[in-house]
Amino acid sequence: MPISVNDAPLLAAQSLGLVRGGRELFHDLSVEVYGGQLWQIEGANGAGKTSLMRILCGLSRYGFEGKVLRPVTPLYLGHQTAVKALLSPRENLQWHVSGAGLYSDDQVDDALARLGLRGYEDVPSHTLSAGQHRRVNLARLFLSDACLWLLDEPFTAIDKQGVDETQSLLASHVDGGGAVVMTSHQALQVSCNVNTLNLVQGVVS
Amino acid sequence: MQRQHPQSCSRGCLLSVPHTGQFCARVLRRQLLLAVRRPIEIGNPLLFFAIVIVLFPLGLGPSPERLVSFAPGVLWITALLSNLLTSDAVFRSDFDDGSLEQLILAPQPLFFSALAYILAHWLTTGLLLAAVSPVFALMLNLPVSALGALFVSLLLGTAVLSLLGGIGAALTVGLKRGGILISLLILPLYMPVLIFGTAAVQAAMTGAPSGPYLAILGAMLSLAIALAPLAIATGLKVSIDA
Amino acid sequence: MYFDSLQGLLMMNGHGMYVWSAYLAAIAIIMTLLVVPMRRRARLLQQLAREANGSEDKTVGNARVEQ
Amino acid sequence: MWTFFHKLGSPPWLYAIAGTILRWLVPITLIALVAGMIWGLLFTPPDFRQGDSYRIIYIHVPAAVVALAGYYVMAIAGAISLIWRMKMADVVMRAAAPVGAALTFIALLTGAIWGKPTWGTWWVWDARITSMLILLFLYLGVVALYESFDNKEAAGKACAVLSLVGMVNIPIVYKSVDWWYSLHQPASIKFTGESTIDPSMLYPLLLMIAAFYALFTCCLLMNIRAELLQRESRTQWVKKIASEKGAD
Repeated sequence: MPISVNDAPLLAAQSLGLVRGGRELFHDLSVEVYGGQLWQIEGANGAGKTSLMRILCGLSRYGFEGKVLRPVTPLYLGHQTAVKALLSPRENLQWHVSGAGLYSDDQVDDALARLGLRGYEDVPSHTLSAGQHRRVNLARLFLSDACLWLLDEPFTAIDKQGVDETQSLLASHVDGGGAVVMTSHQALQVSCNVNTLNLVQGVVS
Repeated sequence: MQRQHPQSCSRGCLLSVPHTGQFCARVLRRQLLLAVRRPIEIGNPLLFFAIVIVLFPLGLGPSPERLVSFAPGVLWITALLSNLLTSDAVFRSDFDDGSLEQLILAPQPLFFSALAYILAHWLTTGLLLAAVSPVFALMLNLPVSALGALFVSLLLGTAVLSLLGGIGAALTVGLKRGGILISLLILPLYMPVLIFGTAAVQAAMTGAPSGPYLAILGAMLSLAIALAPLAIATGLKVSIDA
Repeated sequence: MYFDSLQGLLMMNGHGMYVWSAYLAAIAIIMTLLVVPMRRRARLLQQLAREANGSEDKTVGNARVEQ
Repeated sequence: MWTFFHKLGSPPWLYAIAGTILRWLVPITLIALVAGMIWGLLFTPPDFRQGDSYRIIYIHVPAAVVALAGYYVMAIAGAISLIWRMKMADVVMRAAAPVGAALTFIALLTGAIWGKPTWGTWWVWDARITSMLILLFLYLGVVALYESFDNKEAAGKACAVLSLVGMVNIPIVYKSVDWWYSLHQPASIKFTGESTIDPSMLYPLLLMIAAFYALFTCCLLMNIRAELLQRESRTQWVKKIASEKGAD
């Protein structure tokens, strides 16, 4: 499906600059994310990947130069899993505070099953491991119909099968016209082409 | 069953975004369920209220006449302190596991989400406090005629206290040791509520009409409902950004 | 002048101790209010000046690395 | 006017303009303070009821008035830094807090000392003194909140929110404390009710109030300059000023 370039960008960052503790992490960094693109932000630890993600999604509102235009509400997966220990995975997903739509039970079952959590839908989450919590958080990707996904190292503590399942989902989301901006230390095996944004030189390739 | 993927996103996204009222009801239900699933956290403020009430006769002496002259102030100050103790935890657990970030990024306005959080906090603390207070009022020898005024004044007052405590909670949620700080920030704002709350009970004790004082408490409540969520929303965005 | 002598001024028929203690306390606080930021600014400037001079002779050696 | 407002946002310009204002404002403030005190202490008749102890009014009332005004200055600076995201307004708020707290403390101290000869007790729960005490707690709350944040940028924003909430609450606190005082206290001599103050006592009071406003401005501008140097210590214009200062 040809990517319609004339659409407005789903996310536009104009000349972003951030100084952290006297060190300049990046400056004059501009990027425009259109539907059908997958962006990977690369950089060593401490290069400011997470700070950039927080600026792009709107959590950081002060302390940086430049502007971010966000016409659509992104789906943001951060380092923390946002899974309440007292609620079951199903309740966590159906009553999620990110304001997403109402998911039916079988949608939730299907999403959790694809991440290897079949049978754990209704147990209290405090009985699940940290890795399983991350997978419950990742299940939001399978349920959400948001166009723009901002993922901050989604694959940490996820096993091989989960990573492959998610990578194929990312590819189909991008082919379907959605956009993904993510940071990850692992190389991505995705069928669509990957635009990379390397923070060390602040260069867009 | 391969879920049907949205073919093209350009025609607008998040098609099934629940409107604000639906979302706030869902947040309220979630918060109440979280509170009910750990009932001891509902019990704590009530136990604190009971224990501190018992301290006063030990300190002031058991004679009923002395106690009755202090009863309104004692009841109200204890309710105020127990409300203050619980207001620190309103956003703390959501901040720790990352739900607060998701709430701030939700398309629905944060003003009403914060209001839903505070309503849930009030239902699990203020309302129960008001319901339980007549028992302790009788222990302090408060005349039965003043129990009604006490209940209504606590009902309105604890709602205002929850809203103001929410502001303190939002500003200190990012700090590791925010507990003590919250009392320094918010107690000066609690004082007008304390003044008119005790005045209502004292008036009822002496047989005077407590209506005007309850009206002022109601006015404070409406002002707090209108303005406090603004400060709470801004405070949360600032604390998340720190 | 409402006091006939220095002694009268100090005593202020009985209230002198309170009036003078209040004035002296207020003057002390006002002085600290004025002096503290002055000294803080002076200390900062001195420190920055030392840094400026200090870094100047240091960079002569590795000026190339700096650019 | 708008360019002025915009220029106010640039640190070096604010630093320079504060310097020039201070150069002539500090001497005027000192002269006014000294003149006011001498005038109030020596050249005004004693009060027929309270005798000479009323002379403390020339410190107590100005400090109270300017302390309250200082809170509003802080809150408005906070609002500007929140709404228009001006970093300089954040600096102004940060500079105003300690000065306001100190002035409130002066008002409380002199009020307590004044209470001793007139009422025989060191602390009197008068309406205005109690409201002044609550104002001091509001100030200390802002200072405490600022100190407990590591990231100073967020600290400024949080303090702006708190000072705005405080500003909305000050009239409510003052009215409810006045009402509370009148409920429990039969209308004995109103501590702060000397409205019928004859001119010979009024003029030094007005001079002292003006002197205290000037004092507040001086301390504010000095704190702003110090805060600017600290925050912008890595910028070029600060290095230039430092090297100039180092040279002479």
